[in-house]
Amino acid sequence: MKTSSFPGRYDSLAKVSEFVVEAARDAGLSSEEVYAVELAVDEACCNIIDHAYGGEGKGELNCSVIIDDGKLTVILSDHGKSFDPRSIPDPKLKVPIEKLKPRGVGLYLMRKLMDEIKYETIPHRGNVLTMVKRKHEDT
Amino acid sequence: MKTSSFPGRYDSLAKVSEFVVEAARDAGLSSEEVYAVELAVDEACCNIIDHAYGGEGKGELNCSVIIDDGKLTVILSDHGKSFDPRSIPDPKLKVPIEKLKPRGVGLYLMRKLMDEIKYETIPHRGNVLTMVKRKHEDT
Amino acid sequence: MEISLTEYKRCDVVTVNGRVDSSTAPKLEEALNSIVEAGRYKIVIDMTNTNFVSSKGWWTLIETQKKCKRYRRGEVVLVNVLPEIRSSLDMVGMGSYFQIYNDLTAAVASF
Amino acid sequence: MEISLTEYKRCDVVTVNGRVDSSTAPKLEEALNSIVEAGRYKIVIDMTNTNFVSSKGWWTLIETQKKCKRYRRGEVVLVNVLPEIRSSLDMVGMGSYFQIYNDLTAAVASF
Ligand SMILES: Nc1ncnc2c1ncn2[C@@H]1O[C@H](COP(=O)(O)OP(=O)(O)O)[C@@H](O)[C@H]1O
Ligand SMILES: Nc1ncnc2c1ncn2[C@@H]1O[C@H](COP(=O)(O)OP(=O)(O)O)[C@@H](O)[C@H]1O
Repeated sequence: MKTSSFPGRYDSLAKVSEFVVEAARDAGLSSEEVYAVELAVDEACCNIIDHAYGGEGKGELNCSVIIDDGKLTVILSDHGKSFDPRSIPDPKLKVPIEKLKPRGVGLYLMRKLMDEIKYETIPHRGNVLTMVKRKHEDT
Repeated sequence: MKTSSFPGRYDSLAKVSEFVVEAARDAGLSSEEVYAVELAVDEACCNIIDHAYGGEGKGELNCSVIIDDGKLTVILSDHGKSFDPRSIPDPKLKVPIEKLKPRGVGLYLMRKLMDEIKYETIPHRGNVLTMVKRKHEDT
Repeated sequence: MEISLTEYKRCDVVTVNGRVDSSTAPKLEEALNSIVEAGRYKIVIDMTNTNFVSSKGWWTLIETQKKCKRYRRGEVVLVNVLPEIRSSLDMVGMGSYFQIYNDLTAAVASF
Repeated sequence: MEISLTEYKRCDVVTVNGRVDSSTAPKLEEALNSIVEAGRYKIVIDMTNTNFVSSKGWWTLIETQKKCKRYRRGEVVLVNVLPEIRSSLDMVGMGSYFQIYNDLTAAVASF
């Protein structure tokens, strides 16, 4: 397990990306899978900054990665506001462009991009998001 | 001196080019100079086919190349109709495009592209065009 | 992320190199707004060297697409979108909002 | 010489690879005539991979230029002309008959 902490600001996103992309490559994921992890983590970090902390510069983004055979686990934690992911409905897709509201695809993307995703609020540790990406059989 | 003969047809032009370009490169000419030789020879061969022979398939294009220090000499000969190059006026340049007649730049180009150019009609040898391209000092 | 702009007779080309995320999307938004505010609504986004686009980036492009398509006065088209980026776009049904070309010349020539 | 044609909304691109001489110019002439006869007078000649053009080749382009510019209905423009080729064109004063672009996209975008 490797862990790194980043200031909860948008300009940390590229650094978080580097950190998880390196781990995803080390885990032997294909380039599509690496991109999936990179995007899911970016969306998750934005949500932490925007919703858990309510803006930039309010708290840390803690990121851990665990590689074990054929899978990568990414754990993101924050000390901001908690929420219940089950209360968030899937976005409406295929809406005519004029009617689109610019929000609400991050969580959906994370679910589609990763194989497992779990959100917990743990006393003293804060909100802990655990996401798993498995290496595809034939890669 | 290397000599080669080609059928007096347009589809010989690429082969004549190959032959003289190789010699021009061997003579150490720069790429601009090589192109100048290639173009002058192409124009000269077209004139032989078009004007000396009056069309394709009427006679041979004989081409010799001589490399000596710092210069390439190309000799083209034919057994067709002779002419007097001095009787041919330079083309009018900078004519408005609507007034341009599509002819009459071949000889002019040959003179501009090469350093020396000589046309003789020699009994038993036919018309002999000798063109020289010198290597520029600083190449 | 680096952006460069080229104004042609009938369209503007925006070349986007690098990452489009929440940190850099505002700069892209600004560039796109400057074009739209100049009354130009035909925009080619050259993504040949774009290696990452988060949903924030897509929203930026979608907001511009809305403005451009209004009154049928123009359109935003994309060029050379990486397969990974494209599949994430399709995942959220946004692929249908953009024409995608494989060739910059063809994209410019479409206007 | 190989020729390929691409018809865009506002212009046609003719890609000419190899040698244009008295042997191959007729094929180029035919291609250009087919475009003009289709009533299309905005033509981009992509010469990126053209390595030789004799005066016969230039006359072919000039005849097409005349037809295209008539009634101001169009124009032939060139892209990426080798320096050697260009200097021979200038030598006979023909350089002034053609706009030359360094970039195919810019040439297409000029129409
Ligand atoms: N980490 C988080 N902390 C608190 N609330 C969150 C978090 N992530 C998502 N949410 C809530 O879920 C909603 C949907 O999130 P998401 O799908 O990423 O879209 P968006 O962020 O564009 O609203 C958010 O608007 C927010 O209310
Ligand atoms: N090799 C040749 N044999 C006979 N006549 C020639 C020859 N080369 C040139 N000429 C004459 O000189 C004229 C000018 O030649 P040139 O400048 O090459 O233009 P073009 O071949 O287009 O007429 C020709 O029309 C022809 O009358």
